[in-house]
Amino acid sequence: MQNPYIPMPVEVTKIVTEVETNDIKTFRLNFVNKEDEENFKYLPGQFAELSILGKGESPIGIASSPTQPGYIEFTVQRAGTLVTGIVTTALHDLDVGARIGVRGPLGNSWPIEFLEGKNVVVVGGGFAFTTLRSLIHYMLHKDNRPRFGDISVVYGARTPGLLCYKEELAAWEKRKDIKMHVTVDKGDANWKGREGFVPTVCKEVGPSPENAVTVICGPPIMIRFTLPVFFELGFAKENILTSLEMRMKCGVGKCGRCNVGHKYVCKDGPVFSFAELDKLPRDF
Amino acid sequence: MDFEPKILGIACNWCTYTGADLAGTTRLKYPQNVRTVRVMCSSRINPSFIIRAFQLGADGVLVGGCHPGDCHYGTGNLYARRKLAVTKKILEFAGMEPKRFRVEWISASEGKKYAEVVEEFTNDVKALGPQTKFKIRKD
Amino acid sequence: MLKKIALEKLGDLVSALMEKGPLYAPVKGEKAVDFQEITNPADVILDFYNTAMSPKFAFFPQSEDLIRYRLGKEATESEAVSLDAKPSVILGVRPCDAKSFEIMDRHFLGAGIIDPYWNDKREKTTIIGYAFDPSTAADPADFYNTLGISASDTAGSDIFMIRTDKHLLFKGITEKGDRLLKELSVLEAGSKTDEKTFEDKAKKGGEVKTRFMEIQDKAVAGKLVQVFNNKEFWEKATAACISCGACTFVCPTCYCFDISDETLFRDGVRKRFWDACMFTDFTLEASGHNPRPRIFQRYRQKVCHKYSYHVDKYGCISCVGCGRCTRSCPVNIDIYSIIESASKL
Amino acid sequence: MTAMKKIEENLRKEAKRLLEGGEVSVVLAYGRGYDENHPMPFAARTVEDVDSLVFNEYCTFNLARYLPKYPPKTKIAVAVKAADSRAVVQLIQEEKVRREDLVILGIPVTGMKDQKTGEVIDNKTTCNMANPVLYDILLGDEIHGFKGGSPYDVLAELEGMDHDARMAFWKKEFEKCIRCFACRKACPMCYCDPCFMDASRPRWADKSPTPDGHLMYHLTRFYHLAGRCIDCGECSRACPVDIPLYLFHKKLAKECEDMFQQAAGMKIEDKPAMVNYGNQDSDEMLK
Repeated sequence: MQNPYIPMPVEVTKIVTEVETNDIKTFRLNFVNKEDEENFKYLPGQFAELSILGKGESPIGIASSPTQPGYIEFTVQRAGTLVTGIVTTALHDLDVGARIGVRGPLGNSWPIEFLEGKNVVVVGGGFAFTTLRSLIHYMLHKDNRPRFGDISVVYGARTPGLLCYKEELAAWEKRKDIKMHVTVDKGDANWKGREGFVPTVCKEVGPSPENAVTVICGPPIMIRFTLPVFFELGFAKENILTSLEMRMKCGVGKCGRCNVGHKYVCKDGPVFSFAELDKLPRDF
Repeated sequence: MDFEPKILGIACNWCTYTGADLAGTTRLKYPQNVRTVRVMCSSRINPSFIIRAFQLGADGVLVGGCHPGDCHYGTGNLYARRKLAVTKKILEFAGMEPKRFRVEWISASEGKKYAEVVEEFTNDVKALGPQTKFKIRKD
Repeated sequence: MLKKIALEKLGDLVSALMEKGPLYAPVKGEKAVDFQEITNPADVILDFYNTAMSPKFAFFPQSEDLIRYRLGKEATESEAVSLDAKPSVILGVRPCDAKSFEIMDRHFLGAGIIDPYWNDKREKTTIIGYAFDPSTAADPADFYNTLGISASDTAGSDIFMIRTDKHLLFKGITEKGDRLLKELSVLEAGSKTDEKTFEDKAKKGGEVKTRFMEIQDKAVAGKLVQVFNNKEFWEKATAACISCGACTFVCPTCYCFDISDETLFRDGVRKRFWDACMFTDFTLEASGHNPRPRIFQRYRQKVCHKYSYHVDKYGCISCVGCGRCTRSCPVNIDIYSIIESASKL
Repeated sequence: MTAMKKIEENLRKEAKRLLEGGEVSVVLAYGRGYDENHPMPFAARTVEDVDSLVFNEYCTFNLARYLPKYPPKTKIAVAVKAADSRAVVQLIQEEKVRREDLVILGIPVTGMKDQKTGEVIDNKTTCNMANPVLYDILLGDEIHGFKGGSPYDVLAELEGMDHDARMAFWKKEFEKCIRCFACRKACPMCYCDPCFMDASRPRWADKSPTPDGHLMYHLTRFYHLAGRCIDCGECSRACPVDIPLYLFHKKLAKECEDMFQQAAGMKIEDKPAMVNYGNQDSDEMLK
């Protein structure tokens, strides 16, 4: 029997600092054991527990896509209050070559089968873009692309320097099979792109609710203002999906802290549609 | 082999630490058992430091500060005196030998006093033997 | 299978059980009675109402090592702590507590993932249940009747023990229990009369009355969902709560835990240990956001978890009415009264 | 009519008057629990709530504990016994509550009983005072000539032990700790957010329940309450595993009184002893 609490060893092979404030980094991890890599079968939207012995574990969404074999990537923001943030700080102090542990994949994923054959509107804000990036990579892969309809992306950050995955965004801009709408709240001298808040941009872009699903991830304030836009556009609650954030420890539905109603976010989530969330107590 | 105690010294930057320096530069001989940590003022010492030191295996803790009235910051050591006095009572009532914890006021010019205090304290702690009451045991 | 032993020979039985492996039994402390690993057979007592702490620790210890590690300059060596529980026996578990193990099984062994630590100890442990004395009135805080448990309920026990004037009667309930009974040569075989006595006593246990209200799992679960947003109700019901963890730590069906790494110099252990939904930092996220910052929200979580979410997820209420939470609450909050008034809303 | 019944009656009368007149928005007192011997702290907000107020010898809770959580300028009436009134005074000294926000309903009473054991707690686990030190309205007759020995009498046994025996005593007691933090949560003086035990930088003590962590937690908590503990004994009554925390708190209260000539929570004008120093302080205290 596999012990769900024991992490698999991985090695950090690449670290990219994503933003100018230096507090968001992407870590590329390679499995030390080949069989672990084979067992680690995941879909976009799932997460894993990153483990540094001596510091603890932290649940982080997987930012890479299963279509990128050989490694997994995690984008981590350094958090920190007096009480929290030990693991993310320790992660940020790592160098390439360090050995850490990973436990997963955990949770459900973006419902790929549900998305198939539909137009997908991806809405992301700031650092919460990680599992959306995974999803975009997955859908854009040449084997998968035909399975989905139009893909459009609205991605916003406060400033140009706070946009994650800049190179990939640029590469996607050039492609014809994805419509990118990258926006910042306030641009700087070098910024030639769009300015404006995510809800406003969504309104301007005005995607049709016809056979379409919205996948939305971002800070609570963004979600609060973006939701009405999509309701107005005619999207049904079943067709608006999001990923919840909750404090987690075990990741396998045992430790009891991440439940919202009878659902454990770590096991039954983190991906929920707003129709499902409506049925749950307002406790998140 | 003789028991050589491990002693944590916490010394204020302005008086005791400088006093210890003076003891060194004037080549006074005193036992090497005290490992000193410098703090800016004796009132910066959190009593938990002392408990933690004992937990991590210190056999004694020696705190040094400026003489009352001579604090670099005016009144720091007057507060420290009350805090450390209470700390001492706590250690004693919890069952720690009171002789393992000592507070001394040593000014920057009292290198000799520093050497004497260290010698005396080391001998006291030596006589008490290894500290096991608070020490964390791994098993 | 029915076996018996004379009361004054309890010590012999205890010694025989101790030979089989670790034995946990009630021991009188300075004030309260609690389960402890027995080292001296004379320590075991059977004159007690119920223990202060629940016996869940036998399968779910307050603190449990998962991984041992040593931090090195270059690399960290680590080793998963192996699962090697010894076959053990818990003697004297009250019926409501025995029932709690079944409820906890649904969580730790259910929902697709088996918790290896719970499973290991659970498989190797034999539970000897012990009927409440029918001649003693139930404690005013108890309400196990409400959850459909009687003072001599055998559910959850492997062997069930009933005390008569001169004897202890043991009845095998499960295969595991029968096996142990067979192995214990200090026990005498029970006669037909003994069997009759056992049945009579067990029946008498059914007459012990605790606080009682009619509740149906599904109905109360649905009711609590309705009441969920009634902030006024929850605030009033939990106004006295000081958000300590006493109720959850003494509870036989509370299973929340935390995982943390603890290092001393270079050696450390990753542990899991009890946590309580009543603590402020229970749901505090790394970002500093806390979905349940208020006391009433946390208490509501506790009540709803036990009486509503657990019903939806595992099909039963996660409470056995042992009354421990009420007895140990520093401010006497009573979950029974809260459920009662919630049902009336 | 017994003194207790009279207090209960006065409590209801005053609570009703204060709420009706809008003088206060909440009355902190005692309400019914699941039976007679187990009353609960109760916050009456309306005139109808007043009927639920009770007072009997089991109303041991220190209601000052609830004061800091109300936003400033909330007008609160709070029922206090002697030790509780000292807690209120201490909280005022520490600027956690404002005197002008409070209507203090003083309860002169002796012979309160522990809910678990039924024992009278007067000088055993509390400060053994009969009359509140500060009040606006007294709910019963002032008690004169009450004697019950010094609150520090119970220390004699422990003080008589040698160091090793005392260490053994505390080790055994702390070992029982389950880290439910009822002591800290029940304490009117433990209002820190976050508590040093919850902070992770630095992590002062193991988060999991280890004996070393227990030692660190309790000793540091004793220190944090030195010169502030008003000896209500609430921590020990709250403890589900019956650790006699009051003994340590009493010892420190006694020592602080000796060293600093000031008992906690006696006068509003006092400055808390540990954030103060006195001209009479001498190095004797360090001996």
